[in-house]
Amino acid sequence: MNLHSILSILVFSPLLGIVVLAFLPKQSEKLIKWVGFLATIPALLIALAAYLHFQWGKDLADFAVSKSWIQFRGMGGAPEPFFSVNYELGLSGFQLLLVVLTAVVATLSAIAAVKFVKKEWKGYFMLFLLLEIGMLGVFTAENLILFFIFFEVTLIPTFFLIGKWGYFEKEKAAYSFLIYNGLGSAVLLIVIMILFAKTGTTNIEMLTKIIADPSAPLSGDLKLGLLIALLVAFGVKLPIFPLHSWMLKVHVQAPPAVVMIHSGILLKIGAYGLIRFGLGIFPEQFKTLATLLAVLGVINLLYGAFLAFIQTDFKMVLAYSSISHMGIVLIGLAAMNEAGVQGAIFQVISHGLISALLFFLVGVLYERTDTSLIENLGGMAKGMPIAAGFLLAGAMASLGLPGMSGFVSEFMAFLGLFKELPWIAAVGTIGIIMTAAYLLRAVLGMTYGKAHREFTGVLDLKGVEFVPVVVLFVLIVLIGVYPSVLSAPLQTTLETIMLGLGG
Amino acid sequence: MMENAWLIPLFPLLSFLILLLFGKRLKKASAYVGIIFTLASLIFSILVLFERFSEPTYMTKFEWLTIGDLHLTAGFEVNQLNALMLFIVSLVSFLVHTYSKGYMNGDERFPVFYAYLGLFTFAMLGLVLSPNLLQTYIFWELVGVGSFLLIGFYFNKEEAKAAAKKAFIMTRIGDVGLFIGMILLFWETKSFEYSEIFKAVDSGAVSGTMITLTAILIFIGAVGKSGQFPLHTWLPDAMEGPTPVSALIHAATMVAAGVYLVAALFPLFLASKTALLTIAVIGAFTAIFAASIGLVQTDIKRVLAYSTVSQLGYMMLALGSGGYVAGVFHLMTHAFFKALLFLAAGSVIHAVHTQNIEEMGGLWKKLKLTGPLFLIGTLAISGVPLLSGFFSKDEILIAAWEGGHPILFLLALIAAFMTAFYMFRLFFMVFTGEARSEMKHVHESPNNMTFPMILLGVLAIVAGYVNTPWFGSFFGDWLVDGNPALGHGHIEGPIWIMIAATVVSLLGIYVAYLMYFKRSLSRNWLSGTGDTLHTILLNKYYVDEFYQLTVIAFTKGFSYFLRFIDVFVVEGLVKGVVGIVQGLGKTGSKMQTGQVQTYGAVAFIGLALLAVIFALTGGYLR
Amino acid sequence: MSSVPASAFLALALILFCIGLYGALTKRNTVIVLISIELMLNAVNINLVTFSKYGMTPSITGQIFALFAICVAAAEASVGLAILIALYRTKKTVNIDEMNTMKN
Amino acid sequence: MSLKTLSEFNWSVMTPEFIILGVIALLTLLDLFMPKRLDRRILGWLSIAGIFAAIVSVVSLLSVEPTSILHDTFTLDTFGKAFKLLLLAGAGLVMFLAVSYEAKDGMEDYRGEFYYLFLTALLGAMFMTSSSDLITLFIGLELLSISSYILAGIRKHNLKSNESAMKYVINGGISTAITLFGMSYVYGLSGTTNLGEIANTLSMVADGQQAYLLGLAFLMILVGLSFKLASAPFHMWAPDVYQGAPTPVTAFLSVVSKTAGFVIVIRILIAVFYNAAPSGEGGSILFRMHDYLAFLAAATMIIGNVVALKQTNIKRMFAYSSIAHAGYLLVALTTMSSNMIFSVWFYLLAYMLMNLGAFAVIQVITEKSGSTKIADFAGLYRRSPVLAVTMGILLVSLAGFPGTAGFIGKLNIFVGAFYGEPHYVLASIMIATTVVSYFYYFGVMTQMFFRPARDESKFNVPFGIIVVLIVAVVGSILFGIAPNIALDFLNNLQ
Repeated sequence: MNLHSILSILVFSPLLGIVVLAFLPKQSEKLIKWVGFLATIPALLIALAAYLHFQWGKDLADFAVSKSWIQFRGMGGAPEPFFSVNYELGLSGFQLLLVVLTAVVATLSAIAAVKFVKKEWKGYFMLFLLLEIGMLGVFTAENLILFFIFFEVTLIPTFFLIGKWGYFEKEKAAYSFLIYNGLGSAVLLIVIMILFAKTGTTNIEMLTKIIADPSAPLSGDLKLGLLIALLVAFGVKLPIFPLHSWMLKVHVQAPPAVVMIHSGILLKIGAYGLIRFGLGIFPEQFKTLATLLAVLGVINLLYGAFLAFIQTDFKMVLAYSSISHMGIVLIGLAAMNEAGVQGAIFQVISHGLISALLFFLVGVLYERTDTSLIENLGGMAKGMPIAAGFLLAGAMASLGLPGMSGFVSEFMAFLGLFKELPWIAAVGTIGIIMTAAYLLRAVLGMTYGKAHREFTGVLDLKGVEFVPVVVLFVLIVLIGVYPSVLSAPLQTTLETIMLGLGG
Repeated sequence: MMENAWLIPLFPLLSFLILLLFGKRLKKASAYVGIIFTLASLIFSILVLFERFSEPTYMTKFEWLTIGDLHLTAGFEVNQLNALMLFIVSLVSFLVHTYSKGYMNGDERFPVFYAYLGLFTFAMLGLVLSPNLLQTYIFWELVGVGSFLLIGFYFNKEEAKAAAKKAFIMTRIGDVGLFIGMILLFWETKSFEYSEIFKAVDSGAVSGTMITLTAILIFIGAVGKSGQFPLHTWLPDAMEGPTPVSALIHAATMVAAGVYLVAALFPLFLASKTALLTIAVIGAFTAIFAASIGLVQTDIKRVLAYSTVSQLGYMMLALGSGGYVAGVFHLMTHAFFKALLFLAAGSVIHAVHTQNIEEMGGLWKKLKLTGPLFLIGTLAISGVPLLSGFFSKDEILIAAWEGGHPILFLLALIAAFMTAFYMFRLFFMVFTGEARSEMKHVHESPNNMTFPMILLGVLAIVAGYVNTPWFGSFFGDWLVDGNPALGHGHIEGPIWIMIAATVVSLLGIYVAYLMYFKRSLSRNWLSGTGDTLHTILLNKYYVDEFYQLTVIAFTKGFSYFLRFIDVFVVEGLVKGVVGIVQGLGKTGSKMQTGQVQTYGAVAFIGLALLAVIFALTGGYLR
Repeated sequence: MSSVPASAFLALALILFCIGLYGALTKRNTVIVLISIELMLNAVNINLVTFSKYGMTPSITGQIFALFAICVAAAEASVGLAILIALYRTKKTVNIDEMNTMKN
Repeated sequence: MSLKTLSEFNWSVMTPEFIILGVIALLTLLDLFMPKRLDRRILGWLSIAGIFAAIVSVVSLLSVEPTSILHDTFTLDTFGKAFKLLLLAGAGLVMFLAVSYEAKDGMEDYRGEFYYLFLTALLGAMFMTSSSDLITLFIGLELLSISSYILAGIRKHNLKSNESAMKYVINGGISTAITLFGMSYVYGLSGTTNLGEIANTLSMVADGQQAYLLGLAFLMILVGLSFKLASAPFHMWAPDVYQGAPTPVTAFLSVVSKTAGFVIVIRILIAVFYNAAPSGEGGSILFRMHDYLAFLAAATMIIGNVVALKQTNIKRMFAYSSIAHAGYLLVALTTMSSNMIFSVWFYLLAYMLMNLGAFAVIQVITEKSGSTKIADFAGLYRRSPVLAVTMGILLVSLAGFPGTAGFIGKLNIFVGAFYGEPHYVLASIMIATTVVSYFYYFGVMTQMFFRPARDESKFNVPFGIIVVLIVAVVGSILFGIAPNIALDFLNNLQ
């Protein structure tokens, strides 16, 4: 079998589902749901196969594909520089992990959608599958233009998924999402185009080499400027304070299945971009920003944590908690050593799983009780012990309980930063306490205590709902107990980054 | 056997998993699952302990996590301290498992309770087997969760919810200290392994300030876990959990983990005089501070809880004074007699369905087994000669005296008096005096509850004889064997200390006797002589209120301040930008008047403007 | 003949152009506006013819250009008037400031 | 010029123009002699056939070396071929709209004229692509303009149509006069109207006064022609005229007429000013005027996008959107990078596809509802999912999202903007205003997909519209995913 076409198949496999769905009648709910769900399976299987491929000691470079795609030429036949963009996909260890994460969360989100989406399944699943293509593409793209294209491809379906299937203020949230991310991607596009025009390539590997070359046609100031622009672009996505307000709206208003994807994967694109492009392409300049990043990270961590502490809506708690947790990514990156960067990457994946789990549970709760207010849910452990148990477990994972994935990432990020900037890290550790405080306040407020309402007739988790919960939870624990499942593929990526940083 | 020690924590883990998955179906049989698995742990622990008597330390590890060039390992180690702790933990856990079968009978979440117990036991056993700080930290947090879950077992009680939350967060504050200390130490020594750390500290590779800093940070972790001042407030509240849990977690095992941690890292602490002194001072202060609160509490479990805090302070004092053996020794004896006291208290509560000692009385005759067992525990903790507590407390006092802390020694002595007093106050109020009318139908607890108590009772009496000035210090010698840095197995102290300790504890008992049995001293002499003092003690020195007014209020206030920023500054900025764009649009829209001549005029003005600029600048703008 | 300098013709053209522009932008009556536009176009014609005689490199092309411009201007004016008539039929007015049914 | 020289010209290079001219003549005669009761739509189909024939003839001329006839007034070069194809394709699609357009408000009697006026306008535009002389350029421009005036007012009994035509004429007249005034100075300074010769003469200008005058001429021509581009400062007529004119005419104005505008602007800027007075400070006139161009481009983008936010009328909104797109194209002109013509051509191609497709949908909706409010799009997804999705794709392309031709078009412009001397500010404005444009494009989406429909009636989509939609959607996506088809085509022309 030709491995080079595998990635293209992986990325575009949901397309098959879209095509099939297009020809299904609107009303055949069951069939649409099945097709929507099944269309996510090929990508999942391929992603897992690629992971095994790696675990069996084979080279991920086998998957790389590069085809000529667009040529920009000058008029007049003059020997003008020949700008070309190739269609290039590839996998590194880091990308592999994110692809697996995407495939897993997408499949689980499809299950969530099967359960929670109440109308217009056809449109939903078509957009959803388009979104999956975008996400898979983002993580496999090997050049910036392609990355950008897939990045933007995620925007449109998300806009519709939020705007049509969301809650009360869905349209506002959708617009907020679109404009913020539009601005972010606009800044990103400027960076990409400047790099493209200056170096003649957008291939990430080549760019890294060119930029590292001191004779590169870019001045130090320009590079720093580009990096700051990147920081802003991905800072919107991550989000970094004060660019976060759109994300709150999205988390509260979007349907749970979409928030699983959004919080689980889309936000991670920001982290991925920062690591792959910021740290990867501009290591020198990144160093000069380390302190700034560390401070931003700590601000994010504490800001999110303190605000989560006083929220009344559990979705808001989770939204601010996402901000807080993304602070850890920044903290890890700011450390710029192996521990820190690996911690950041771990946090990316770990938070992806944890937030997917928590938002799925929110979906379950909302479906049963029509509320996500902490106060209204008080004492629900009585009526839905299993859901409450998983909620608590998810919160524990989120607050960095050892034995679950959150701890490993948090630990490594702080381990890294304590080596470089111990004082900032020390301030950041307040976040560890606050995380416990706000999560327990919220989760105990919902599960424990006297029941404020009757939970009779409210059903606990059942049937297919167990699949996402159990799968995510098992993954969270697996990473927490045996982190090598993640760290092994990461070592080459890490080496490359460290090489760029000068050892 | 030692190479199989890793199985010991796995048994309870299995129990946890089985009960989690099948608990609903197993129902009552859950208890047997838990008991059998912990029994297996116990047997293995005993085998390991005995093997360790004759064989050297066993250690194994494997790579757990790779971070570039850093290779973090996990594994297990069986040294003297670990082996001892394995035994204590699995024993108490087994007994509590057995006891709970009776105590928790009839609870609808019976299997869940056993599952949680299994989780906790697993974590605790894992903690004591850990050969490195990171692994210790991991299990350290997991025991916290076990404790949290069990405190909040009666989840629909608001108090239980609050107590669970408080326990978790307060200990987490301490844990962060441990976390930072551990990481700092790692970057100093490039390892989490205890042995590597000691080696680095020994060789002087770590600066003195750094040792002090990390030692104190790690000690903060211990402060949180062991309920030392100022992070002690969660421990009394934790009594909201079922009583067997209090016996297991909040008396015998988890709260002792702080002491264990300091003991396990003792060479590090020994390298810093400041750190040792800090430990000693905090320990002594906590001992007397908690004891004084214990004087006036009326809830049977809370008295015991403050007593635990106080006794843990004792252990810290011992360690801080360099009395490694004394600290560990007291840890062991305390585990036995405090577990006994809690189980006995549980038995009492089981019988009378109240925890308020003012509503009890005259139970001696009705609880024929519990009464004497409780008395044994009380005598042991009070330091009455010939019982286990006497020997270990004596060791601590000697350690404090020899360690050169006369003031702390004095404090410890006063605390010993108070301990004797409040424990006998408790005993007299519960078991003597007149029986209340509503307590007619009081029965002794079933066998599966009394059996563990009897076993603990025996241990509470005899456990001290492993390390006495009279029959040899076998225990102490074994404990420090091969580690000269830890000090001697037994420190020979002046004989007057032993006498003083005996006198003090007897005095305490006598005063309590006068006040609560003979009633010849006013029961309320404290409130009589100093009303304010009584109120202060009753309100636990207002520490909770203080926290409420400072830390929590600040956190809330700061949160609201940030929300203000979030809503007005961050959102406001966005709204401002949107407003500007919209405003521009509106203006542009207004200019579109429909008057065709305006359109032409705009074009002309544009042209004129460009031409004027062109004329003024001569064409070239740059 | 040659006593009149080229600049005078150019100035005349410029003035005519400005008068035309002024008229086109201020007059209410659409017919006058159309005539003003004619004026502007004719100013250009004067320019072209001037240049064809006194330009840097005099040539006949300017005059040809002017001829074309005259034709185009005529066509434009006739179309303009035709449209105005149509408009007058529906609106009963030739005032340009009343043509504002479409605006934001 | 004798008959002999006439016959020596290689007339075949003018075949496309002759075909269109022939069709115009044929249609005029047919219209005159056809019985009144016969449906004039057949004339529309004939003109489509004519345009198709012209396209075929252009294609057959693709391999011809650049040829100049009629004393260098008519040149068939790569530029001409490329843009002629664009104009023909655009006009062809517009004809499909026109055929499907329902005549009313006094237009019934002039149905025939409706079709061949489009063709005359097209002929004017085609001439512009091939002119290399100021006079022919001017004639082509006016042929296009005057035909458009009539087209805008062809609904004789409709006040709005009349008014829009009137506004168009008056503003068009003023703009013509300004352009012509500028041209007259160029003629005066060079003494010739032939573009090649002008370039030659002007490149020798070294005198400051003359350069100054040339600068003024540049500004006048630019402002005058900005009328055709609908760019600042001569953009304000566009919303009113777009609103009042029949939808096919609006589509024509926004696409074909704009393309023609860019053709003439590029012709004049490059041929006349690129190398004019090169010895002055800051290089030739074009480079000295660079900042003015940038300023106008920025103003156009900002005005177009920002004012579009406030629109409630779909046609007005598209007018502002078309102003904004003119601004993007001006960015490409401003940067004058080596791939400028590529970018402009590709962008116009993409713009033609997406905008004509959008107008096709607008025509269907507005004819059904009888009004042009954006709110009429409410619930379109329920009423006709295909139409809604089609419109959605086109809007996404207009907004410049990847996967569509609109994105590649913008990408081209960006490459140019950063290549060589980078234009950070201009590019930033372009991209920021693009984000602003999401608001109003997605506003239409919101109506179509999120809002409930006022009535559930279905649409009867005419054949012509279907053709346009298919071409537009397929083209938008095809050139978005595989832009090299178009780029290579253009490249192989050279």
